[in-house]
Amino acid sequence: MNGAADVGGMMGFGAISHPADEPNFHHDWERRAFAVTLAMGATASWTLDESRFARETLPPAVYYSSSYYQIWEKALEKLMLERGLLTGRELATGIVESRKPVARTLAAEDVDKVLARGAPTERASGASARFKLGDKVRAKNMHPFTHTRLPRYLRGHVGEIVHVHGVHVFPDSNAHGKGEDPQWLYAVRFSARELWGKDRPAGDTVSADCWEPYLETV
Amino acid sequence: MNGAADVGGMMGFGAISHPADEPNFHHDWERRAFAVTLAMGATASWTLDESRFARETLPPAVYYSSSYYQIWEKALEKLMLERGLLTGRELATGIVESRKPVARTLAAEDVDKVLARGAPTERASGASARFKLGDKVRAKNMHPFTHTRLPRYLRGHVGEIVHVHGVHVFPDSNAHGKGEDPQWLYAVRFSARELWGKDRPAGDTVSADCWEPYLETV
Amino acid sequence: MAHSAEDDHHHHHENSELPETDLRVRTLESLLVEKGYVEPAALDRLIETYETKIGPRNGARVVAKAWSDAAYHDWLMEDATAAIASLGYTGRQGEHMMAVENTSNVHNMVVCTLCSCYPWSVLGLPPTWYKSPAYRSRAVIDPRGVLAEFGLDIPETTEVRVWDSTAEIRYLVIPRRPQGTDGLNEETLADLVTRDSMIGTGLPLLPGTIS
Amino acid sequence: MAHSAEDDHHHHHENSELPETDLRVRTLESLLVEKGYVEPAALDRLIETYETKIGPRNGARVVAKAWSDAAYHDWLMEDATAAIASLGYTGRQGEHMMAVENTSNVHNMVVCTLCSCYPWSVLGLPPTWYKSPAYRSRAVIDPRGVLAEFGLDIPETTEVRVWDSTAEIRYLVIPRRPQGTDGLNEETLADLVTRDSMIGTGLPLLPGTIS
Repeated sequence: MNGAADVGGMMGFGAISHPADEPNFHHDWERRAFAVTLAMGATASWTLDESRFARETLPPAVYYSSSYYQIWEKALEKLMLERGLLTGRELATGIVESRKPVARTLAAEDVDKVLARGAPTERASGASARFKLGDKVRAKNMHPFTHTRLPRYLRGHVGEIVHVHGVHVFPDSNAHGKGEDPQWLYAVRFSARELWGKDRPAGDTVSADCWEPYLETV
Repeated sequence: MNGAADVGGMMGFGAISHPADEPNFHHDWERRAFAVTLAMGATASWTLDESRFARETLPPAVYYSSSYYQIWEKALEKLMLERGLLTGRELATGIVESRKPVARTLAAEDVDKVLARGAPTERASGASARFKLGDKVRAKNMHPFTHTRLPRYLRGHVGEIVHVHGVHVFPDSNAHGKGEDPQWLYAVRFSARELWGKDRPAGDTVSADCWEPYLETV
Repeated sequence: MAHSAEDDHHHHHENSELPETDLRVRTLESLLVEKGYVEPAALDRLIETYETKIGPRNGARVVAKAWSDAAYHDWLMEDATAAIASLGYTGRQGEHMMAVENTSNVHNMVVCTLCSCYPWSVLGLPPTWYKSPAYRSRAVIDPRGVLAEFGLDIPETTEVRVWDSTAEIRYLVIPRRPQGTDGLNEETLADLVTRDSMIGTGLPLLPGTIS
Repeated sequence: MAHSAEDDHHHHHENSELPETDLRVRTLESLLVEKGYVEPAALDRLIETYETKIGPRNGARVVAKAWSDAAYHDWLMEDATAAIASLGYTGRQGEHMMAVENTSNVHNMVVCTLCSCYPWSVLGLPPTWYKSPAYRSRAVIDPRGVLAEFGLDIPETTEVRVWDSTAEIRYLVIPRRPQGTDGLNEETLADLVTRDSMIGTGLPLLPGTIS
């Protein structure tokens, strides 16, 4: 979707505030929001891509006026409300009224193991790759209302395959309960002039990782 | 600029609330903000295009969480602060400390005449038009950090000239104190499929008014 | 997609600022009056004009005349600025007009994606929804979805033509004359022409549906 | 462009919500604990891990080894996931790694325009600025402007290569080894490798600038 999260090339956000020694968390609630989000992720109640869609569908007024952990927290509420794991009244009162089960919970003694394992998205490849290193490809001009990881600023533009990453879970499918549908994934390099016009520096480039269904031959 | 105001094709704003019988103004401050903005516009302290730039440079968090007259009011403050017609302290205290003159003020008895006259932007044409009815043109892929009236969603796309509007003040120049620099203006029609991809209805189109410097031959 | 939680949040945001905005606007106005930049009677006159004088009745008369008078219709389609000015509707936010006409095959719809450009001289001030990011963002990418929300189901065989008012040209949609209106005079026809039908998000009323 | 007034406004917005957010998060956590969805000790362990164990020192050791050991360097450039895992850095948000190397002609810089993808396993949690719309929006359209704000003046003859982390591949920038570091051991070299130098928004420290 062309949501608030898709900010590449947008203007008006001002200077970048980058203090030298910043703690990981600025408030205790950030620690808790972070940990609760990870722990709920471990219950397998939604996929990574579903959680990204929950964040990017926050209305722009909310998204841009929220700090990042506020975005996480709001999306977490939304995911749980959607799945009936939480009710609005429970959130309002703090009193538990339902206990719909989750598939699993993360135990303290499993944290290290679970983090070390992570969640690899590479899958065994079935079909052979349509593109190879050095191929020129065009990012499709597509505007789905559903989740996609092809940013708006790349659409319609021609780049070159600079790396073949293997076959990975396809977010456009996995974000909507339609399965992993793994697809070939490529790093595609675009010249800054192709993306932003002729007054950009000649040699500069932007690369992005694009699944095969995002690309077409030129 | 690719600012918050340039929302064509963006998603996530939700349903359109359209009550049947809505007053022109919902609060008395909206009436006042409206009138003050028009009256200050009549002092000729800035151009229409400068006022649009003041609005579109509001940070996205502010722009999207403000109602339309709040946007007008915030931009009006900004325009006046930038020009030294108002100071932050005056706004905070409500006490006048400076009286930098303005070119003219709008008298009550002139309101009808001034509104009836409006502010036409058509100018005598010098150069002949580069494009004619039926020409295929491409909207340039340009991303200036300054004011432009070529929306992002049109850039890079091919359309057809469907009307020649004459020569009009060029906002990209006039928004930045660089004069009116009048340019030929055209209505350009783009097919929905060209703009948004192949799953759009075949016959649907979007037309926009584009100044000649926005366009290139295909 | 459920919007209620976020909408609440948004409204909370906006409304929490309102008392602050009210105070700010009153402060600003009094400063500008005291500085001599604005004249209070001029402010009142501006508000009065758009609250009582300039509104969609102007546009409705243009449309009714175009429905009734073939020569006027042709002039309007050829030079809308002059044809509309001939009825006395001129000036601010209507300096340069273009009329776009609905037919059995074409439905027109107007938006300003970049701000809120709107033909004040014939329609008055724009409604809140016209200025909302929701309308502005969706009108160009999903006009049929927007029209459906407004209750208009446009047949697949009808082309939807969206006009994005990116310059100082202002667009007036000339809706199709409803059936069963033969012989009605211009004033009666004008009663059928709604504001939304001249933006393209509505249709004219049918005779008999108004008192 | 002056941003102060709007920045104030923005901060006002954000901060006015903080007490509300604090309460909301505490309510949410207690509900989830009581429902048995999350275990308090697991939450503490997650926080402890990223506050004390996993941070940019991991990545610094990777870079220092690549600077010191040509075979490791080549392995890292060929298969970063395996080469980094050999040092014990694996797992969440580092499942699939790619190393991109700065040279005299190329400067690399990493961003995630769509969210905040970042190589946790080697750099820990991303700094606030990395997740900010300001950085995410500007890094791809004006990387040199961003780099200038971070104090890096990149010569015109150097190509700036921005990597937008749109998938689950995580990018680690291998900065150029500073001059005057011959003979330094890996631990001392790692002290020179800053977090920002591995994102591409900084350069390694020079020997002698650290105690």
